[in-house]
Amino acid sequence: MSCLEVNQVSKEFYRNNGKTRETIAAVDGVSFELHEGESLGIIGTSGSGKTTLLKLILGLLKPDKGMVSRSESLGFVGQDPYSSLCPTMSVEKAVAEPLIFLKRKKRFRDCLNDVDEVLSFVNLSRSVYGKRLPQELSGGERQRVGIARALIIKPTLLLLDEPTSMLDQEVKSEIAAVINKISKQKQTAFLMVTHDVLLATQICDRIMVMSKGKIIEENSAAEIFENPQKAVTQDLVNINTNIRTYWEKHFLADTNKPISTTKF
Amino acid sequence: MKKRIISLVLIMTMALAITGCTSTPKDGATNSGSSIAESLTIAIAKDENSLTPFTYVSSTGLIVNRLIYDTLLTTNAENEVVPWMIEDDYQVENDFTTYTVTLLEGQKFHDGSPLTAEDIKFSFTYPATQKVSSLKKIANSIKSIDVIDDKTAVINLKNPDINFPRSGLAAMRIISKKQYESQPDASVVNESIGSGMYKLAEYKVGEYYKLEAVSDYFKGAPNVKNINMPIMKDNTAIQQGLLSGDLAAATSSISVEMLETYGKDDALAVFANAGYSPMIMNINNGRAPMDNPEFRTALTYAIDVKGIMSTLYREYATIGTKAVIRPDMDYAQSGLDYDYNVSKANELLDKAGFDKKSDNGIRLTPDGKPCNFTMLVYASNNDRIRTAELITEQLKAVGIEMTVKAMEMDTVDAFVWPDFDVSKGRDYDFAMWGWGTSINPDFLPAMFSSNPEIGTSNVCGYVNPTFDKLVETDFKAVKTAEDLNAVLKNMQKVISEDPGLITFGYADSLQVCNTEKYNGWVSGKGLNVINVYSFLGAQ
Amino acid sequence: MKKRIGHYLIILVIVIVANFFIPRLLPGSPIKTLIGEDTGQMTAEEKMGILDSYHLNDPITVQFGYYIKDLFSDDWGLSFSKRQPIKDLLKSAAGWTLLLSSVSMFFSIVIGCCLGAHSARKRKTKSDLNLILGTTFLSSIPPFWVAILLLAVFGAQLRWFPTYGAYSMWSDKQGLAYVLDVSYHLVLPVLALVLTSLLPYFTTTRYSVLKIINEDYIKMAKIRGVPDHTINVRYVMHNAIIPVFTMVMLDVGYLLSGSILIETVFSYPGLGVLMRDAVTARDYPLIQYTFLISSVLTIIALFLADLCYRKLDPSLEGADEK
Amino acid sequence: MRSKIIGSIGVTILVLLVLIAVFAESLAPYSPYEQVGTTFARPSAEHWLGTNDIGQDIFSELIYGTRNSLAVGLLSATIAMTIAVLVGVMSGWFGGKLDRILMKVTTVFLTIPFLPVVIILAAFSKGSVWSMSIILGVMSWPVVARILRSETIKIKGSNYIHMIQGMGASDFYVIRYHVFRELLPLIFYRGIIRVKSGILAESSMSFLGLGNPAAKSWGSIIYYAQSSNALLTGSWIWWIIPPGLCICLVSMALMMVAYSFEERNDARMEDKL
Repeated sequence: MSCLEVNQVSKEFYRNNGKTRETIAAVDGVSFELHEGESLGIIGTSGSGKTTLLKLILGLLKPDKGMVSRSESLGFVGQDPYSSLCPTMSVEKAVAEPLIFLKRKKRFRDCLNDVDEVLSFVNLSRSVYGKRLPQELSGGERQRVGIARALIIKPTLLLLDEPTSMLDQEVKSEIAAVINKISKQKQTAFLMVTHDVLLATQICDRIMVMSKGKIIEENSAAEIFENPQKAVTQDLVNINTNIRTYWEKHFLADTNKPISTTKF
Repeated sequence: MKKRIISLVLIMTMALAITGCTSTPKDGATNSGSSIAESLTIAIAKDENSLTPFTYVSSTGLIVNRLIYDTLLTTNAENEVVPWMIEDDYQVENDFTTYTVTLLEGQKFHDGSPLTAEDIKFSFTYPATQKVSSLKKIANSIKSIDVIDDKTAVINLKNPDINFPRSGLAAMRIISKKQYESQPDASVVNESIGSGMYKLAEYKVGEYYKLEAVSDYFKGAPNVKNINMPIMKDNTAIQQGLLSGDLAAATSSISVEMLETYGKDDALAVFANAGYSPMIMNINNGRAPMDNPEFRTALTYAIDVKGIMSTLYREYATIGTKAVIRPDMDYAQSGLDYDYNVSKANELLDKAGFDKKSDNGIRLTPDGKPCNFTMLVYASNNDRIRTAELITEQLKAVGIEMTVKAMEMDTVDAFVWPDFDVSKGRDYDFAMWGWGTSINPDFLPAMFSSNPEIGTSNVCGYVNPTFDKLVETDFKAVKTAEDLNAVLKNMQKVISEDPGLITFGYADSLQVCNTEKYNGWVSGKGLNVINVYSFLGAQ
Repeated sequence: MKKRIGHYLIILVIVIVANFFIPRLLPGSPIKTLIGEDTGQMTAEEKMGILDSYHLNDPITVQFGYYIKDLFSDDWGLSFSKRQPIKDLLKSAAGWTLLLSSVSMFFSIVIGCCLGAHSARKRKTKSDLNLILGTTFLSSIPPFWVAILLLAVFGAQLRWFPTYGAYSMWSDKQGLAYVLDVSYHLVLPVLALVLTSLLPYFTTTRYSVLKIINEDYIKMAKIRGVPDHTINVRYVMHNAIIPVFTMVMLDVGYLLSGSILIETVFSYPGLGVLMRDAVTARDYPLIQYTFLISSVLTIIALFLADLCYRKLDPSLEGADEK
Repeated sequence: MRSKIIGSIGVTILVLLVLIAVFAESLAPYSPYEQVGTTFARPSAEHWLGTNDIGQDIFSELIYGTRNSLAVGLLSATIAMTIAVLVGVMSGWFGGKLDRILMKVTTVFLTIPFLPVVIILAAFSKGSVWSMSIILGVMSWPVVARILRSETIKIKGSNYIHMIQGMGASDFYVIRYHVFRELLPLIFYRGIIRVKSGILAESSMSFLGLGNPAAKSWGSIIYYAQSSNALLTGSWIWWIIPPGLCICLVSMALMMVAYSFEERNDARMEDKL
């Protein structure tokens, strides 16, 4: 069963360039489908239109052409852990919030069991972190709270927008481990938008490469990494080769390495 | 018939009985200061435009205008009409239709040109062509003016007017023919050229006036050389200025509670000038139940006129009577004082069919409506609002409910006197009101005649056939001063039996002057301290 | 940009039309002003004749035509009540009011913002609470009473400052002496205005500074060792000023009419008093143009604010997305 | 702890004033409308604050005045803030056509001159305290609406709002639980300023000859004291200071509540830092 269908979606923006007004096609006729349990990575340089595509999928933007149909139950993790949480809301409330606004639970205190569950899934304990405010957390902790929030509704589709791009290497690996864990344990479809080819190839079955609003290449993760067809893809892969060695040494060897709670 | 005017003037002046003028609450310090002054600063409470007879706005402007423009006659401290620009023996002929005047020597305008009988003729006819001002009315009453020579003119009226010396000769400011004759619209002329003892040297809109003495004035040079008049709209600021000595005087008056404060300062003297502006409670006679004379009569007993006046003004007021006009005028009917008597009021109301009461103690009209009314009052006039408050309390005692509604001035006017035309009706129950002056003998007909041509001030919608008949027959037939007095007294009797409104009385105007800076101040009945006598040199 | 200009042009048109109708909706008519004291004794025909000569009996559409014609001609006509060219009246009155208002606004903003920022930084200390309650106290006193008190104490009693006017009348001061004289006359009115209008600037600054010093980038800057002074000025004040800036721009509208009370007390020859007199006299043309001036000024201020906003705070751009 | 004390002082003052307003009849020694003494009497055992220019008991006026003053202040502020929040938040949140229309209305209101509009509205109203409050409320919302709009736009643009919107939070939910909550301190401060301005505006209107000084309120007491030259006669001590203090008391009490509210709202985070 498909939980996300993107059909010939386009979105244009205007940009004032001095006196002339030019039109930029941020997303240009993109189509793809995502089935339950599948994981898909979209990679591309910045400005390739991947964030716009994500916004279109989330419904934050209306497409000029085409349509998006997606499953109702959708979790979302943003790229910036510093701004993705309401600054005046405690961790446990922030995590429980989706249950409330999706009207699955009426009151906060009915959500506590679910909150416990997802927090421990991301290796945080409610007794320690529950009452804290986002300011009191490290970047990695915040991102884990963000993931917990996305997971609490038991989504059939999880969208990840560059989940590690703003974190430093060590924390990055912690988050990657959590994501890996989700992909292994849950029956959730994945859509991860990133410019980090390495991360994408590690987590996703399938990868699409985006450039100037179009999908220019689509293949299995291994194929993309080993045998990139387009120049853009090649560049993206090359940028990441240096990191590859490091990655293999520290992370791929042991995916179950305990996640440290070092403060940022 | 030829008659010396002086005696008539004395009869006509409505102010003989009491020598109440300059009843200075504080004497003694008046002679300490100097009798001449180089310059005085006197606050003017309003911006009165360029102060020509066609541009000033209110009575405040008139005060200063009178220093700049002369009139043939004028009123003195006793509020008597006396000659000013003309010789004493001016003549009245033909049943008050012909007035002959002769100018005194040495008069000229501020631009240096001599003042002649031609200017008199022009002054009395030109306003008829103008849009603005009370002067139009005077000019309209004139049939013709014959210039006999340079100094002498004969004024012929369309109708006999026994009051013309006061309402016409003492009111018409003499303007320069040269200045105005080619001007179709006098209101755009901003240069004031009069023949008065002061000339307007400078005027800055919204800021100040500067008056300069005319050194060769025909009655002698004024004692004060320069008068600087800042425009000050805030009363407290004026009072502060007087206390601190910044100001020597002001066109505006003070209220009674300040007497003590000013009394402490030896340099300051307070003058109390009898006032001629009545405070009135208008009753809409056309609206039920106020159309019932018994109801209105009951109101005259239910309201404590004397108490309210002494609360507001202490002894510095003349209490009103059912006769409406000032009791010290020689044609005032005596014995018509208000009688505050709540039980009498209740009795009258019960008898008139207002005997049932609603649950909360408010009387019901004979047709069963509760007696609750609205009283309109200017939001800017404290005395009247306070009076309305006190009336409300007093009426409560007789089971009548009153709601005071204070509104901006013109808004109230629009309800009480739409378009200033009584024939256009009125939309109010009660309203606190006042009139500029009560001094003309046609004051009563104007207020109470139901004929809109005559009763131009009948804002109460008063209708009384007896009164109307008096106006149409007896009043029109008046030939002598004695006749006039008799008719006016009859009128007062009629309106006291069928009251159309309630007259609270006439507040004095209390004015503060700095006697250290200048001690020549002269005050009088209906006379602001800023007047020609205050600045005129010894004669 | 074009859209913005269009937006303000539409508002300008609405305001021009509204300014014609508002005075005519006022109860009463200018007839008392036009005729003078003895309105009641004029016959109906005489009154009609006078109203005719000012086009006041014409159909409202025709009157509107005259208004528009006058508006776009160089001559705004004569005031009904002051008998002076409206242009001259407005020129001098608006000048004084602009001076008074802008000087007092400047001090209100500077003092209000500084106190607000100080209060926010000293959060939870005694001086914070004292400042809050102090400014609240000051602004709770009726403005006319503050003015009168200042006038009585520093004007009449101590005689340190003049009690009326905008400059020494009847004196011919020139150059520096004149400037000093005008400033001398400004002290009390400005003080009265500043004292009573501190609170909004104070609370707004305090609120936004509080919000900002809790933002991460400020903390980051602290950790990075950026000196306190730089943080305060470069980061905090720079960002906290945006809401204050909005307020200032919105207040410009009141700049011309907001000081009526103070102008009245200090006999300051400004626009506020002129406006009030015009309304009282039902002086239609003067009402129209005084309000037009203040409305147009507000519109200009808002437009400028809009422009500056985009520079100050690019995040607002989102509001305009097509 | 300290903030709690300050907050409770504020609440106590407000409750006390409301009680005084409600039970004015039984608290006041005299009817404030009745002439109960000589005019301009100094304070005495019978008249704690003396009498006014027509012999009414000032202390009783003060107690009855609480009613109208609180009513004008609270009502006008409530009206103004309700309109401002509705317009500001809707305009800022929904943007587009709605925003353009609402902002035009706001700007027009902002530029329309206050004075004549008040006169026009007053002429068509009953001149009561209620109509005064409505007029003041209706005339004073635009500034606040514009401020709230720009704050709303800022909040709308923040990332976490996007995140929960993406996860399916409805507009109503986000406005109710996030936008509104973040705006609350600002609304609170603005509201306090409006309450105070409402009470003061009433007295200033009288000063300009537009209000209804016949209604007993703190503002009208000050107005009459002022017009009876209380400053020069020395009676300002018992005639102007008490109502003045009452006005200050209301705004200061509200400020105290706001202060402790703000403190408690994020006290925890302060403790941790």
